[in-house]
Amino acid sequence: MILRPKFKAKMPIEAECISPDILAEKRIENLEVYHGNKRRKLSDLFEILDVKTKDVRIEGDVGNVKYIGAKMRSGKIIIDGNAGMHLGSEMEGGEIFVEGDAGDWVGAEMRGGLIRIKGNAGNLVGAAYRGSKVGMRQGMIIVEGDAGHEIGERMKRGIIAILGDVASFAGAHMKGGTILCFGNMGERTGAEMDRGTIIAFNPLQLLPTFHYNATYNPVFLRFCLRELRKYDLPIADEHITGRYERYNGDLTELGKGEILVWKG
Amino acid sequence: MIHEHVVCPFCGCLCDDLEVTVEDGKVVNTKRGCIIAKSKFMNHDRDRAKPMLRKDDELIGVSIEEAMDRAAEILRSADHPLIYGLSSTECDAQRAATELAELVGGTIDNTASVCHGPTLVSVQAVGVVKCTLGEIKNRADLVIFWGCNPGEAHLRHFLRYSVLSKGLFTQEGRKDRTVIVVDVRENASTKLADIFLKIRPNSDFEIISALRAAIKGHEVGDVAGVADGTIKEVAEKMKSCKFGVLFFGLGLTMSKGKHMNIDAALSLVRDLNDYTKFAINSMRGHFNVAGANEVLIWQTGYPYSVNFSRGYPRYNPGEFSAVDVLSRKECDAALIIAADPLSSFPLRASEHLAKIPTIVIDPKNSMTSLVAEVVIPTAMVGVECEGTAYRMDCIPIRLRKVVEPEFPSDKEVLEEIIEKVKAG
Amino acid sequence: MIRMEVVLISGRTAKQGASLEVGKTSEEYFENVAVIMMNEDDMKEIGVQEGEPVKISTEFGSTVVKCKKSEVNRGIAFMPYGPWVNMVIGMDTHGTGMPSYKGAKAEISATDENVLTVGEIVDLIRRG
Amino acid sequence: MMIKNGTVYDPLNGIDGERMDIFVENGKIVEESKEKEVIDASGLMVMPGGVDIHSHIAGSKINIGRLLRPEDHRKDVVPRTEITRSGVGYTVPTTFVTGYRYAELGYTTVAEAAVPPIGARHVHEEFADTPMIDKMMFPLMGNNYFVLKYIEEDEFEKLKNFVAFLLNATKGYAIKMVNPGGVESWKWGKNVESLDDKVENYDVTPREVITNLAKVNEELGLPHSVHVHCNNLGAPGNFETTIETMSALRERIHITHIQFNSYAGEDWASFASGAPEVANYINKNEHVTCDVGQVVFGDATTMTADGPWQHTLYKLTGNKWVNSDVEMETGAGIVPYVFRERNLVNAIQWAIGLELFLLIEDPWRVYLTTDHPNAGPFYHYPKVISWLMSNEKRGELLAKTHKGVSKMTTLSDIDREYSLYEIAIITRAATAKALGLRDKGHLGIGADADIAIYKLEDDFERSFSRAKYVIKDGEIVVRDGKIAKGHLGRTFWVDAGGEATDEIKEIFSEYYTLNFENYPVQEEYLPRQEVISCK
Amino acid sequence: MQIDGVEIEDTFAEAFKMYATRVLITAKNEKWALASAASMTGFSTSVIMCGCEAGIECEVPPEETPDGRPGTNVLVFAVSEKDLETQLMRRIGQCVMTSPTSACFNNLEGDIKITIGGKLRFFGDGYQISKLLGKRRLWRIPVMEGEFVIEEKFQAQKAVGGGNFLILGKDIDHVLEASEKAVDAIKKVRNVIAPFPGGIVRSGSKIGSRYKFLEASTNTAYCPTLKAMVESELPRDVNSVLEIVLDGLDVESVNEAMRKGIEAACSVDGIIKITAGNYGGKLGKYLIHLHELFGD
Repeated sequence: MILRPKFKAKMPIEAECISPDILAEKRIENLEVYHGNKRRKLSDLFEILDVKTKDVRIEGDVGNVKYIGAKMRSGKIIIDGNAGMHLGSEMEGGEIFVEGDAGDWVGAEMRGGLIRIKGNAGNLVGAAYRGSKVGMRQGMIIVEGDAGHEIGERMKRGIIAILGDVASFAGAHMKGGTILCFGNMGERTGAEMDRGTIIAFNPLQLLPTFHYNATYNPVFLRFCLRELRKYDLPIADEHITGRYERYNGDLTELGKGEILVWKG
Repeated sequence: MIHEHVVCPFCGCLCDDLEVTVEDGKVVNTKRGCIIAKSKFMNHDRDRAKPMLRKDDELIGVSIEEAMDRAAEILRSADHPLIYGLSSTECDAQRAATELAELVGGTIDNTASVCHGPTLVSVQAVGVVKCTLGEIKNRADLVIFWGCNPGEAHLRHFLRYSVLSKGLFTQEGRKDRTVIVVDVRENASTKLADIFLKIRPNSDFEIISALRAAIKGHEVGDVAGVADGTIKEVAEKMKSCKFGVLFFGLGLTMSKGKHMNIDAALSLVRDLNDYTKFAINSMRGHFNVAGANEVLIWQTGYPYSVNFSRGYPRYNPGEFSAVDVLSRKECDAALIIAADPLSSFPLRASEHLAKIPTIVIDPKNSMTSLVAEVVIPTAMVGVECEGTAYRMDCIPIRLRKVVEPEFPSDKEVLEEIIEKVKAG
Repeated sequence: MIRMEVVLISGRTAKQGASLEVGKTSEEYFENVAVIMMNEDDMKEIGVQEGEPVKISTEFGSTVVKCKKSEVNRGIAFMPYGPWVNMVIGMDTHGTGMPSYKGAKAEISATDENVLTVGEIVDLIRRG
Repeated sequence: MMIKNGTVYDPLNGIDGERMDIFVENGKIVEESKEKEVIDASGLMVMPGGVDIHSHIAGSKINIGRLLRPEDHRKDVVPRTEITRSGVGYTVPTTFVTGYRYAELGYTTVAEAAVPPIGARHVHEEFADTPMIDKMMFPLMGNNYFVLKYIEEDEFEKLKNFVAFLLNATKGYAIKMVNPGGVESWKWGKNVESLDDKVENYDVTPREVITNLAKVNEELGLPHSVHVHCNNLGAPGNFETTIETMSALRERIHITHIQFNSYAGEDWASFASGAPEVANYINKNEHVTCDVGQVVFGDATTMTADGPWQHTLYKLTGNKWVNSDVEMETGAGIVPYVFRERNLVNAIQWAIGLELFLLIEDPWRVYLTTDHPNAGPFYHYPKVISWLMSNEKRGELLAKTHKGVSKMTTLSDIDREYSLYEIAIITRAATAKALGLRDKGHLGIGADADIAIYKLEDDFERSFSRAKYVIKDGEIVVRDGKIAKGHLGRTFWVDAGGEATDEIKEIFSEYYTLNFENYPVQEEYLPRQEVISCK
Repeated sequence: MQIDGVEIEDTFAEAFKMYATRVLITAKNEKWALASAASMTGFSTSVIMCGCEAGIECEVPPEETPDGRPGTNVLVFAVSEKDLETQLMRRIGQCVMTSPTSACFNNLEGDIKITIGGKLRFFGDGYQISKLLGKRRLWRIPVMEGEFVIEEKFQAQKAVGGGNFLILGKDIDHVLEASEKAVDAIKKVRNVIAPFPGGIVRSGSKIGSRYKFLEASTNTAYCPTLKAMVESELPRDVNSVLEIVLDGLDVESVNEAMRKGIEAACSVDGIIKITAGNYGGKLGKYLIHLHELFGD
């Protein structure tokens, strides 16, 4: 299915109905979206073409469209332009590909599936919504550009890989899972983490409440990185065979989280 | 005529012992209040707003009825209106504003967004161990001020509540207490401190984290320019006091880390309760910003940044917060009440207010009213009309009225607009 | 001209609080809010005297206010909350709703430019 | 209005399922009405409106609970309609939703059971935004400075005067005690562990607080008894404290959410039911009434003035924790909690509640509550009703719970089933009676026309979940389980005299941070009030 | 029938249902992968006394292992899921976790899941770390050398144990040579191990004994030194017999290994006959007819 945006205004649009499961099951023309406080039909805002293909392609910029692919369970969404907030939030399965940038809360409280952003992502990628105990629970998020603050906040399982830089507080309150950053990591990485793994391929500023343990070649990481190569990430042989400094923290909390810093 | 036990409607201290002398309907003197209180009462009639509408790019005087009609029309036809402000008005007006936001399917936000919003977000994450100000007056033997400056911002706080006050178990007042001030600069509050911990700007999170680790017995060394020994000393004082309190302000909420700074501070105090009794209280700025949060919470479940575009309340700071809604140019109309975003928001965020029809409801002229489409003057809350306000520790107090208003109250104006929106 | 990097802090002052109750367009407000407090040595370094205008620039914009001596450490400058400091504050809240009012990196230098009045700032806003 | 041909359950008037007509005029039940409006209640059950004797619905503590739980609110959103305001539900509903949901269940009167006096104004503010139901609130007194001081100084008359003053100043309805003495000790991080421990810094024991306030209660002639949340709540083995508390006095006493105080065992590993012992005492002693605080599995938000217990619960769960101490008066704690069927302790707690309902023989002295939102939200009452009315329903759930329940409780041995008449007792008639609300909880002439009409279906839970009609003050406010009309109920409070003595004023100016003159709740906060005078 | 002039008796090997898993041990280099595997498969010739039957299936090149290091596949067979679990716990715990640089992965897709890493993790004394990658959960257990990585669950399947054939020849030298050749051939077959020392067993057994306390005793019918004392199955010119016992993940693999093994054995001079051990077909689930192996 192809969706072509017809709207111009910056007014937020909410369209969690843009999800392959829903589009396959329901009558498309009647699907509801919100444009500001006005209830509209999907067809009011999008030209809908090629209805029979199950994959959904959005041709155009939907940077103000929120909740695309939220709670989706299967299928594929491809967005040619930018995507708005809450992309793939709470998604359980399937795949989302974005050619441009994505807003905040990409894959928030995600439970499975794959999100891949070619451009940059906003803040709180894979995070928990305010007040929630647990963020991302499973699945994978890949951001080829940069990502904002608090990515992977309270994540429990799953993988977030950022090819560019990330801002501050990556992995804050993390409870498990793995964050990899191929660019530079911002300040206060891993703040208040209980458990989980943050892998930095470049040197970073660590909080005083992280303590150095050892330098070694972690076997699990070899496994992990070899698996991730399947996703076309820039993993060099040296990343697999190289040595990493292991820091544990955050000592303010449980302190069983780890930051592994690649040393070559 | 002398009005006693008057409540000051300026800051979150809500001092309720003012004496205000009114002669011929004018305030001629105040007693016991701070200089800001005095200024507020004495100048209440200066620079007052008049009902105005923008026509041909000029604000021109109209009747208040006309202004309210236009306001209702703007809100009714908007697809995504923003209602913002509310911290300098009373709770009934805040209730009406919430109802209005619900009615027009808009976003409602209060000034907590740019003061203690991060605190509220952190409370939602870790909880909070707090107490009313009287507990501090009666019990606290260790008082810490972190990133707040009551000496300039809450002028009678030391006297009435936190430092000089004498109470049940603090009969000696100041002598019974150790005072620690943590700040990036010397200021009016640091002079009062037994220990002034001067820290580098933006290092709060690291230092709080270090204290937390030290309290749990971990070694952290020197942190952000603060010596290991100092951290251990402060940590030890915290653990060994009988009743400690940490007051914090915008020095934590606005500097790098924002809600995570608070998260760390709340956690620090929570952890201290494994060893002694310790509380943490936020220094709220505007006199009823706490009430704005309380009202919105009981009506919607959320303290600020609430959106009604789907007919039910949703919450998300960063998404439905006023600065973000304006920065992203997502609203097509705005109602500003009891706040002045033009003087408090980043300039670039304010610009959108000048582009869309903006309604300002305020007793005084403000910067925002200068770019408004509609200006509706109201009675000054706590001076010209009564109402409830919540002190910084969330104790509700009834504001008093000392002079007669020329214009209706915020509540009355909002209720009138609600009726007009419904009728339309 | 010497430009100096500082960490810019904004905050409430009693005078700012008292004068805003007089009115945002009042002389008191202008006098008390369109100011920056600096360390004396820093003022010397950029070559300004008490009361002279300085220009403050950040990645988000620039503003001109009068400079005042203060006890702050070198490398730190303080401005009261208000429209002048808002001209140099970024609007990105990083998903929190709260802009970074405190702790921004700024450059300060002497200037011959005038301090804008509230009215001029409003015009600036209205022009976008 | 005439409610025609309904099957009426009105225990206070001894009516058990009789088919009859009820007439309503001017908000009251009358002998006969000339009004033309007729509700055909054929085949429907007609009961007085429900009266909840213990719930947490308004005020500072519940509002912090709301603040604390945005993650909950998201799961249960309530859009606005032409008649109703929007809000959120789940464990800590907003004020409007609280009113609507109570009304939809057929409840028309609810008591907010724990209010810090200095926060009374806040409660009344929220009451004004809690539609549909009549309300009342119980100010907390068990740790109040004046109470401790006057007991310590043996100044009974001053104590009595102060209590009366406080009811008046707060517009309160009854004397509430929560962990008497323990909350004051908690202000130094401590607690009391028995009735005879000394309160930190006071020469007073919890026993003295309870007995003195009970005596005050009777001497003032307050409509309700003292309303007591016992010491040692939540702790294994606490049933002994509970029995000791009840036997400490002969005056009327209401033990609230007694389930949380009926635990046997030495520690969590040996946790077991103490319900039979507690029920046995109550069966033999008429001066005691109780409500259960029945556990309903699922999400809850625990909130109580019992600060030390909430700290324990935080340490047990690791969940987020709020503590809020209130000057001179009390404290509060909040911790989110999940009751899980498979958790042995939780399952035993669930069973203990039901044991108490089933082992206490006199339904007039055991009332339905979940201590909302502590043991579960109030709108699960129909679930509890279904467990009480059907042994089979209980059995179904028992089978899903942890296997240890049968060993540690007697639940599986009990086959008693409640009748509709008994349900009407424990949900309205007896609670109204215990609260001393003469015009509530029955359908006799002169009673308030608060009426709930249900359609009895096979499934008791469904029958009581959505009332077919609810009549409040003589008007139909719920139709087919949905709000049909907005309504602002009354606030009941008790005028027991009492005056602010110079001593009280002086202490205020010394130790409170609020001026005495700004302390009492002003008339403006009670847009619809009903004052009950004592003596 | 005959192969290379050796008579293949028209009989069948009787094999049993077993449970098996494949464990991949990786290490810094082949040497340590093998050392760990050798240790893990030690003393595992027969379920009767050893609890399981285990052997090295093959070496695995680094490109094919999950962590990119050299590896060794080990197959472990036991008569019940429970026994398999017990043996894996003991052997991985004592022989893999203890071995320098080793890691231990499941390398079988089966419908039975046995928690091993999920239990061994407690050795980490609270410092163990779990990692979920896709559907695989690994445990990282801190050890003195670094970290021991082990998969949470190992998968197992029903398998075949006790495939066998007997090589009858004129003397021990020839029989041993034939047996070694057979074992070499069998090693090339996947999914199969020969659990006895060097893959060969000399002490075949029969059910029962004259001693009441023994359930099995030496296979007298095939002992050349008793040819005249018992009802012997051995022709006159046979002076030595060795047996190859096979366990395989499936019967096809066992058949393949039997075939390859017998062919290799028959290529040696001095081999007189190939036969197989059975209990009259009453006990085992699988009957592997020797002639059928060769297309008859």
